[in-house]
Amino acid sequence: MNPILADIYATVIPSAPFIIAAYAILWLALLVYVIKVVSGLKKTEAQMAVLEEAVRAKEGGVSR
Amino acid sequence: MVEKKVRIPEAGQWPDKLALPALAAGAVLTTVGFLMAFLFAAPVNGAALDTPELVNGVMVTHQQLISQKIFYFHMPVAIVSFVMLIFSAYYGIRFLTTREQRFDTCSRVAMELTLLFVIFTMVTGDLWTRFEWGVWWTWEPRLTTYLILMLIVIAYFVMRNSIDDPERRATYASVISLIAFVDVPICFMITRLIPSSVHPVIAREGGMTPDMAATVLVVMIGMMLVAFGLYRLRFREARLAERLQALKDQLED
Amino acid sequence: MNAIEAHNLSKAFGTRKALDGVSFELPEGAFLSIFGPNGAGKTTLLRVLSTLARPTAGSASICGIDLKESPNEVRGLIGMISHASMLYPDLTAEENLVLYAELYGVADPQARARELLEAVGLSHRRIDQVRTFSRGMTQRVSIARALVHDPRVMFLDEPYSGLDPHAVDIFDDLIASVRGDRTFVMVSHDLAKGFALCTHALVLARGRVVTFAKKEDLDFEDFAQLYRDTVGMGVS
Amino acid sequence: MGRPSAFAQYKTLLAKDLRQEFRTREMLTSMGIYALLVIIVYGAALALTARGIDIANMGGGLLWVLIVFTSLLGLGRSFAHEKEQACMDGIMLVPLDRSVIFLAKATANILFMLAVEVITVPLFYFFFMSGQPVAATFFWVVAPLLVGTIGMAGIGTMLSTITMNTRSRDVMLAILFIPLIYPLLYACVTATTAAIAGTEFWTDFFVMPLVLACGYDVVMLLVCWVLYDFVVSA
Repeated sequence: MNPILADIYATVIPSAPFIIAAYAILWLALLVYVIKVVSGLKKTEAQMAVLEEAVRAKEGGVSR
Repeated sequence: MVEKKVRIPEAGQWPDKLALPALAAGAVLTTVGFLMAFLFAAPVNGAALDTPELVNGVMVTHQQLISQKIFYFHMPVAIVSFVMLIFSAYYGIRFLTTREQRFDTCSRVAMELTLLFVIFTMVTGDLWTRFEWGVWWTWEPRLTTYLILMLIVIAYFVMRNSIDDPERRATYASVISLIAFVDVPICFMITRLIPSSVHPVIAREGGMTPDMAATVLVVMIGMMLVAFGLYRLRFREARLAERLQALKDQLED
Repeated sequence: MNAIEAHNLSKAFGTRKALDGVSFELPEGAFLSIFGPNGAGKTTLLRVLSTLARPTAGSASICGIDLKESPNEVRGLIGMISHASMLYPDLTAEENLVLYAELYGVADPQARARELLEAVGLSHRRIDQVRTFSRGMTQRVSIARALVHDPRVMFLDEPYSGLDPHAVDIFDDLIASVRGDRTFVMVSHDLAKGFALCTHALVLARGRVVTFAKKEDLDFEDFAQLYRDTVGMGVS
Repeated sequence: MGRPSAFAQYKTLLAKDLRQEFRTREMLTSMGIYALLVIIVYGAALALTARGIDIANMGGGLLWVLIVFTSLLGLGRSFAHEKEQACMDGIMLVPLDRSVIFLAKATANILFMLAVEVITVPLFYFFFMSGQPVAATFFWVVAPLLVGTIGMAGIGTMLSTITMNTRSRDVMLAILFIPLIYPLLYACVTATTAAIAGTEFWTDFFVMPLVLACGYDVVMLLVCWVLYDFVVSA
C-alpha cells in the first residue's frame, strides 16, 4: 500500500473503535429501555393475577 | 355549566394499533440508514494531503474520515429528543388547563423518552468528540446544552419521586416541563452566541452533500418512528399499571 | 339566600377519596358544627369551602358566589381560624393585624387593628411580638385577624385544640360577642360544646354525609349515640 | 371596602418581608457568613497554587460560584416564615392574584441577595485580587451582577415555592435551580470576566452576554409570573 494511500485512510483504523462503541452503546441503551418496559408489563401482569385471585376469594366468600 | 368534552388520550385507541408497525418500520429504516451511512454516503474530507493521489479514477486531496459517520445517528437522535420535550411540554399545558391526570402520565412518558434520546445524543456526541479532538469533554456549546437538558430531565424525575400527592406532583411536573421547554432554546442560543474567549471552535457544520442529507433523512424518519412506537408502548404500560392500582384501591373499600 | 351551598363536592388525593359527594345547604346566620372520626374529611371540607383547596368534582357557593367562578370575591367574605395561628411570630400583634387589614383593603388599617385588639382584650400587648404570646393569647389575636375584614362566614378548624379550660371560656365569650349575624362553620371533636353552640349539625364519615339536620330535630342522646356508631364505623 | 390595588398589596407584602428580615436579620447574617466561609475555602484552595495573574482570569467565575451558592442558601429559606404558622394559608385567603405574592417575594430576595453581594464582592476583591493592577473597567462588574441576581431571584422564588413542602427540600432546590439558571450563569460569568480583564476588545465579550442575560431574565420572569398561580395553589 503506497504511503499516500495509507495517509488517506490513516484515521480509519484508529477511529473505528469509537464508531463501533457509539453505535453499540446506542443499541444497548435502547435494548435496556425495551427490557425495562417489558419487565414493567410482566410485573403488572403478575399483580393482575394476584388481584384476580383476591376478587375471586372475595366473590367466593360472599356467595357461600 | 356544561363540562367541555375533553378528549382524553387513552391507551388502546388507534395510535396503539400503529405502535408495533411503527416500531418495526423504525427499526428497518434505522438499519437501512446505518448501512447507507457507511456505504452510500461519501466519507468527509479530513486534513489535506501533501500530495494528491489518484484513487480509482477520483483525485483525492484530503484524508478520508469515517469518524464523521457517527453524525448520521447523532443529529436525528438529538432532534427527536427535542421533539419529545415539545410533546412533554404540550401535555404539561393540557394538564394545567384541564387538571386531567391522564395528561400528566403522557407528559411523564414523553419526558422519559426525552431523557432516553438525550442520553443517546450525549453518548454519540461524546464519542465523536473524543476522536475528533482527543479529549473526553469540551465545554463546546452543543455538548453543554445537551448536558444541561439531561440534568433538567433528571431533576424533573428526582422531583417527581419526592412528592406523594398526585395532584401537586402533576402540577409541579407540568410547570417544570414548561420551564425546561423555555430554558433549553435559550441555553442553546446563549452558549452559541457568546464568543467563547477560551478557544475558538472550528464549526464543522458545513453544507451537507445530497447523499449525506438523504442518509440523515432516512435515519431521522426511522428514529421518529422508533420514538413514536416506544412512546405508545410505554404509555400503555403506564396506563395498565394505573388501572391496576385503581382496581386495587376499589377492592379495599 | 343561603350562606353556603355544596353540591356533591368531591376531593380525591390520588385514588383516596377525602370527600365523596358532600351536599348540604346552610342558611345565613346559622352555626354549623361538623363532627366525624379522624380522616372523615372534615378539614378537607373546610379547606375546599374556604378556597384553600380545589375540589376534584362538584361545586359550592358562599353567599351565592360560586367558588370556582370567582374565588377572590368569595375570599373577601370569609375568615378562618385554625389551630395554626397564621400570624408571623416575628411581627408584633398590631403589625400582623395591620398587615392583613392592608391586604384586605380595610379603610383605616391602624384604627381597625387597635379596635380589634381592644375587642380581644390584648391592646396592652400591642407592640409585643406574637412569638412571646401564650397559646390562648395567640388564638385571640388569630380571631382578631380573621375578623379584620368583617367576613360574612367564619370557618373554625378545631379552634379548641391546645387551649386550657380558662382560655376555652374566653374563646367562647369572644365567639358569642363577635357572632352578630355571621354564619359560623366549626369542626370539632368536642361533642358537647359543638352541639351546644350549633343550630345545624353535620356528621361526616369516609368523606360522605351521614346526617345533616337542624338542632331542633335532633335529641342530644340519639345524636350522641349516632355519633358513637359513626366513629365506631369510621374506625373499623 | 373595595379590593386594594395589586400594587398596594405588593408593597404591603414586600414591607412585611423587609420588616421581618430587618427584625431577625437571620437571612442576611447566614448568607453573609456562608459567603465568608466560601471565600476561606477559596483561600485554602488557591493560596498556594495560583499566582496573582491567573486569579484575575478566573476571578469572574469564582465570584459567581460564591454568589450562586450563597443565594441558594437564602432562596431555600425564603418561605420558611410562611410555613411556620401556616401564614401561607393566611395570605392565600386574602383576595389577591397569586403573582403578587411571587413579585413581592422575588423583590425581597433580590434585595437580600444584593445586600449580601455588596459585602462579599469587595471582600472577594480584597482577599484575591488586590495584588494586581485594577482594570479601569472593573466597576462595570456591577451590571452582570445586577442582571444575574434578578434572574436568579426570579427562578429561585418560583422553585422554592415548588420545593417548599417536598421531602429533602434544599437538595431538591439545588437540583432544579442550577441547570435552569445555567445559561444566565454562563452569560454573566463571561461578562464579569471581560469586565475584570478589561482588555481592549472587552466590550465584545461584555455587551452581547449582558444583552442575552437580560433576555433570559425577561423571558424567565414572565414564564414564572404566568405559571405561579398553578404552583402556589396546587
